[in-house]
Amino acid sequence: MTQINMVQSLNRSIDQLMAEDERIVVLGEDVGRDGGVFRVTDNLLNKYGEERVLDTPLNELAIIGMATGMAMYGLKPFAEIQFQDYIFPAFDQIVNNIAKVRYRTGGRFNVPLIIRTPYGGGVRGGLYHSQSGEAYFAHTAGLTVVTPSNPYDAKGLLVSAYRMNDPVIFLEPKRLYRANKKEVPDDLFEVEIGKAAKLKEGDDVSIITYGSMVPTVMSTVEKNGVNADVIDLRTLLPMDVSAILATAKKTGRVVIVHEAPRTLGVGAEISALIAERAIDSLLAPIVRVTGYDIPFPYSHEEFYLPDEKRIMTAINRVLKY
Amino acid sequence: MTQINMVQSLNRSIDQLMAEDERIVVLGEDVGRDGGVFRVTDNLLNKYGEERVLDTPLNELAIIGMATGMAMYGLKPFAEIQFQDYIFPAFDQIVNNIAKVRYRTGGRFNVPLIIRTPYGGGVRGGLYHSQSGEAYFAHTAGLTVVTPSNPYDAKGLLVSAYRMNDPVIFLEPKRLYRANKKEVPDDLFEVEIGKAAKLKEGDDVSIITYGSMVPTVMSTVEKNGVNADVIDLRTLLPMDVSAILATAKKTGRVVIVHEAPRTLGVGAEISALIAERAIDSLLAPIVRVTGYDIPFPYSHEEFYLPDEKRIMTAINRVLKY
Amino acid sequence: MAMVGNLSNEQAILAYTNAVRARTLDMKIISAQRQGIIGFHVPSQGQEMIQIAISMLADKEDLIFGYYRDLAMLLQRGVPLSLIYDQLLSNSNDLQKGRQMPDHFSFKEFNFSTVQSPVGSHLPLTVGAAYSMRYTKKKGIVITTFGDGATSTSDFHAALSMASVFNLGVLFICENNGWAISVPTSKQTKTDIYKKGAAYGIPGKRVDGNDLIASLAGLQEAFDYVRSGKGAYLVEALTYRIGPHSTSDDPKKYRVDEITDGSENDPIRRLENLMLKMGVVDSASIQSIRAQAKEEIDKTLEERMSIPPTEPSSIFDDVYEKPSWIQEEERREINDSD
Amino acid sequence: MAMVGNLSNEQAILAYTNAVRARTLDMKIISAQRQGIIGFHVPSQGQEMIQIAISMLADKEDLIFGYYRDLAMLLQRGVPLSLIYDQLLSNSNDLQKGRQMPDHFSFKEFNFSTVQSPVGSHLPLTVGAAYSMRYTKKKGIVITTFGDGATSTSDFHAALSMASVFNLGVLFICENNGWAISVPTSKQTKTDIYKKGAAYGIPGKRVDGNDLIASLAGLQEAFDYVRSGKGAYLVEALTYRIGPHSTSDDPKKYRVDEITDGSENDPIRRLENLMLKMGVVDSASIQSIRAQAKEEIDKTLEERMSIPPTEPSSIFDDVYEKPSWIQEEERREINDSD
Ligand SMILES: Cc1ncc(C[n+]2csc(CCOP(=O)(O)OP(=O)(O)O)c2C)c(N)n1
Ligand SMILES: Cc1ncc(C[n+]2csc(CCOP(=O)(O)OP(=O)(O)O)c2C)c(N)n1
Ligand SMILES: [Mg+2]
Ligand SMILES: [Mg+2]
Repeated sequence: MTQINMVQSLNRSIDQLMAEDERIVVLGEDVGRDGGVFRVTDNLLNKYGEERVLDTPLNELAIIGMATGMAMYGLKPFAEIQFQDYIFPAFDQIVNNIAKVRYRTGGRFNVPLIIRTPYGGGVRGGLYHSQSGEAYFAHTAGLTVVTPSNPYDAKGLLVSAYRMNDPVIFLEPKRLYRANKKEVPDDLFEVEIGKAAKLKEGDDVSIITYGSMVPTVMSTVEKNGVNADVIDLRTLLPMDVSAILATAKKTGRVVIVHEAPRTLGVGAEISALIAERAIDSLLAPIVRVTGYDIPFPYSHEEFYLPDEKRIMTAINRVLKY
Repeated sequence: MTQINMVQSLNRSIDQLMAEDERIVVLGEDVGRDGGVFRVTDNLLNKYGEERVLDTPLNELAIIGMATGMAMYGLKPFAEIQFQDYIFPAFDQIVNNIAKVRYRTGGRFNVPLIIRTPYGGGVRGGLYHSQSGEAYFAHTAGLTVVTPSNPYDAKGLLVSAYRMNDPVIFLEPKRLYRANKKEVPDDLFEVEIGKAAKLKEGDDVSIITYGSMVPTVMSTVEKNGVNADVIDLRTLLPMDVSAILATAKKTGRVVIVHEAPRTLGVGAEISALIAERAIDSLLAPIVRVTGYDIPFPYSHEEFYLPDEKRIMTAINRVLKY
Repeated sequence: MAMVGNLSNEQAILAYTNAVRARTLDMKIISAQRQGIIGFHVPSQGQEMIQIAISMLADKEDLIFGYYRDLAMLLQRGVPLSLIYDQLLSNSNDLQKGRQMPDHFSFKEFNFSTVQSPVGSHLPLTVGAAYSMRYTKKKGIVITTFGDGATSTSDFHAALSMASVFNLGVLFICENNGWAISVPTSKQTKTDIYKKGAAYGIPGKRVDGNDLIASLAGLQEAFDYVRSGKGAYLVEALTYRIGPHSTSDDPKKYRVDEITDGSENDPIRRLENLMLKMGVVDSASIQSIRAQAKEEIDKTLEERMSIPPTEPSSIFDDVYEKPSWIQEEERREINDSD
Repeated sequence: MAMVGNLSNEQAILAYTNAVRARTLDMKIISAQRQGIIGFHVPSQGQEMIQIAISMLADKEDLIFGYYRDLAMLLQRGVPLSLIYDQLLSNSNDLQKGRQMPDHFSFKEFNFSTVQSPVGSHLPLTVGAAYSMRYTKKKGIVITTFGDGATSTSDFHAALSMASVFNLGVLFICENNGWAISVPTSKQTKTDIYKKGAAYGIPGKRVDGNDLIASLAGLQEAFDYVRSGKGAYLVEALTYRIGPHSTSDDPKKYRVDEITDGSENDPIRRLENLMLKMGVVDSASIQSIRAQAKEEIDKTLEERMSIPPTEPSSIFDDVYEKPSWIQEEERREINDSD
């Protein structure tokens, strides 16, 4: 058990799984010699060789399409898309093949594939290195979408994703890659997919969040002494509806925080689930604190990203309601 | 003024606009000689020639990317994607270029482009000829997303889309292409983008819907004598929030109906807007009647599509609440 | 005795028989479609010879990623007519549980992968499958078919690019039938399709896909190349789509037919004439092959039509290995409404 | 008097001067990046000669779709250094209002379109622009640059396919600098890049992009071809990325540098040596060109640094021509919190 950051945790987890399971191959742009532009696949090429760690040509459709074929025929590919902003050339493969192969073949084929990709802002990356596109995937039945908020969950979710026989979109909040360290057991362990984490118990307000916003939410409630129930969703499809409804019913006041744009962001579904199933418990409007409905700007990203002030304003609004 | 169906209405509108404005070019697969597989571009090749009506190779990325370049440099392309299910190969161009060119160039370039595409089920088309992907677009700032529910709105929305200087995703509910006829003025007229239509005034319940589900909703409330406020959104991005809130506040009971899958479908945003801004008016849960969270099945599509029975069940649920 | 080259009389007769079966089946499906028994169809008429040649040369362990127009290939590969009908009828015996439109087959046991509608989107999968076969040291190569239109897709580019860079044994076979719905090949591309491999260092070859003998000879070279481990190969088989693009299409809008069913240049007729000339068959045996095909095809449809459809609530299966709470809840909605 | 071929001494000196300016600017940006003055940079070092050659041959009305590494091209085209800095600093004078990362330029007045990050995604736009120019009978051709990595993208395939089928005047120029971040060209493709046009019937040619004279000569043929209306052309310019991929990259992880700044095979040094040999310049004028470049580049940065940033609330502009209620409401949130 050591204190490691998320990059280290992911790197070690992949390493450990590869050592155990020969079916695992890693592929993507710069994942080999370079060890990935964020170093998540560092040293794997040296250890496992070119047959298992593939530096690919620059074509995301090709990476994902090839990985799909591998997965259908006995391998367990871990495909990396260098930035989530660059996954869209492969969107047809994701929506029309990966998400539908099991279904369309009546379960005779399946696609046990993990697509890892860093997402979100906070690195001054502008329009094309900062997007949070989770809603595009979470709207797509057939996919499973997860995002860890810390080095521990990163390992546990990756191990769970690895054990699934269906495709998993594994979204890594790049801003948190090296933001903090945590104790992560050396052994393989699972964090259950579909299950949210309760990060803090409280009675006055529920804050539902995930991924990159988790540390910001936690520091906001801690600094301001908010008596909040804080939920880290961890899985975005399927969402943990029980955890969402339980906290909404408990406090009656819900604030949702995410970095993606508001309109049809994941928060819309959280809100709709509550409005559909726990309406009588609500004591205040369900408020969303999110990225804005604009392309991610290069200048002023600190205004774009939800911060403690915006979160606190929303909390106060529902508390005073 | 004549009674025409939606295909005729669209075909005549494009014809009229092309006659007026030389900048308009039509491009897509089979839009020329064949007149489009649904005949929306019938006869335009004969009338306007190969320079203005382009049968393209089979590559949606190429169609949309080329149309984007045309639009940035003085033309007004009307691109057709044969089925909305096949738009995903162009998704990167749509999300990363079309939606962001104006923004990233500080307004010095813009993309006055219309992407027309038939969507939705009810034609026994299975997984790949039935999808309702509107949420993928409506989550993307920079795009405008519209869908007509009748021949009149089809013309008015197309004319408005034509007059915009920004890209419009024009979703045509293929099930309604020839489902009914309506009087459509011969002259050009606009249906305002961003403005919903009130199809029926009522006090007991609000039904918010759009596109392919509008006739089903109307027949349901008419047959069952429901005293409903019925809203046809017409524009999905930006949604008419005033109309949504006004009806929610008026009746306190809201049912949302669409054909796309529930999770993060457009209904989630409608529900979230109400839960955020009109919570105190609500007398019942906000209920969504939608397609299921599964790929669109070939067999049993009649179970997949929301029908009068499912809509009535939801209406009764909120009325009795 | 060999009819031509290595082709024995028996092989020729079998090929001819399967071509006739495919043509007869195709006609039958079209009429069943008109009667509302089958929902839709993409006719394979005219493309039988190249498809049969592929199946003749492919080994059992070779993995085929076909496309939606490969009916004759499936019959020659030995897929039972009954299973084909089950898919077309999407009855409860359909291996895919009625999930896909007609002609979107998947026959795992025959190493025939899975057909989808988005044109070309199977192509990148073929290189992954080839990678997997090499990695796991499985015998066999990967063979894939697609139309002329598909060569314009991004998937085609992606697949050839990866096959080349990773030196994968994929045999790409374009069934160039002259049309992508209403778009003639001349508007699809300005170059010969078999030359498109040049962009990736992949050799190519054109064959007369309407002639069984020429198809076999041309394909043999390509199979040998790929089997030898040298990498991918691109074959362009010139053929012709005799019918409409699909049962929803009206080709009169955009073309004059160049080959029609039973005409002198119909590929089946060509083989028939050759076999008659070579004395491999006489007109009595031709008659009997045709009659047998017709009987089998009529009878089997009759038989399969009695198989009931799938249960409506089965539409919630196979989205995931284990349905999530969402599918379970939605399934209950259907069940409750019964 | 001409230095070589048609190249006058003045032209050679101007080209050299701009190459030196570009190199000096590049160094300056890197050090400004280290000091936190500029956020990020993609160095253009090593690729100056081919870029300058392109600008020398391009007319004003020719439309250029460059990519993120084309600094020298812009200087040679006459874009003021101040405007370049404004973009790099994303200050309130930036034509793009600070919306993009450094090096993602757009200079409409110089017919330089708009650079985006997704590799290759500008390529399909070039064919649309060319279509528009032909349709509206505008003078000029379209020229586009991109890296070796970009030739693997689907956008490259789409663009060449459309350019060929619609016979559009696009000059595709690949600046093959040997690397796509850490991936060498040998792993990107198994064929020569200039041969990739073969798949579309587009002619291709390779030039030594590190040599101004060779670049000009090779490009001239390509420009002539496209200008004559014959269609598209693909040039592969062999060059070398002297620096890291970007200021976030560490090339030691994956390569040994083959060309370094100022070494004998540095393209600028090569031109310098040639000019010295031909007596076009002497070492004093070289010194003065370098000194002037340094002064201009230092001074201009100093000057532009005093320009204030954009207003935060401007991030809501230009999503649409007219903001929707959503952007207006969100803008109020920022304004209220001030
Ligand atoms: C990505 C995609 N775009 C459009 C379509 C609609 N479509 C179905 S078949 C077809 C033509 C295919 O032509 P080709 O590849 O030559 O095959 P063929 O049908 O001629 O055998 C088109 C455009 C589709 N299925 N997929
Ligand atoms: C679609 C896409 N995928 C991945 C990236 C990340 N990326 C940025 S530059 C680059 C390499 C580009 O190489 P090349 O085209 O040779 O141009 P060079 O940088 O060498 O000039 C990569 C992979 C991207 N920007 N866009
Ligand atoms: Mg074809
Ligand atoms: Mg490069």
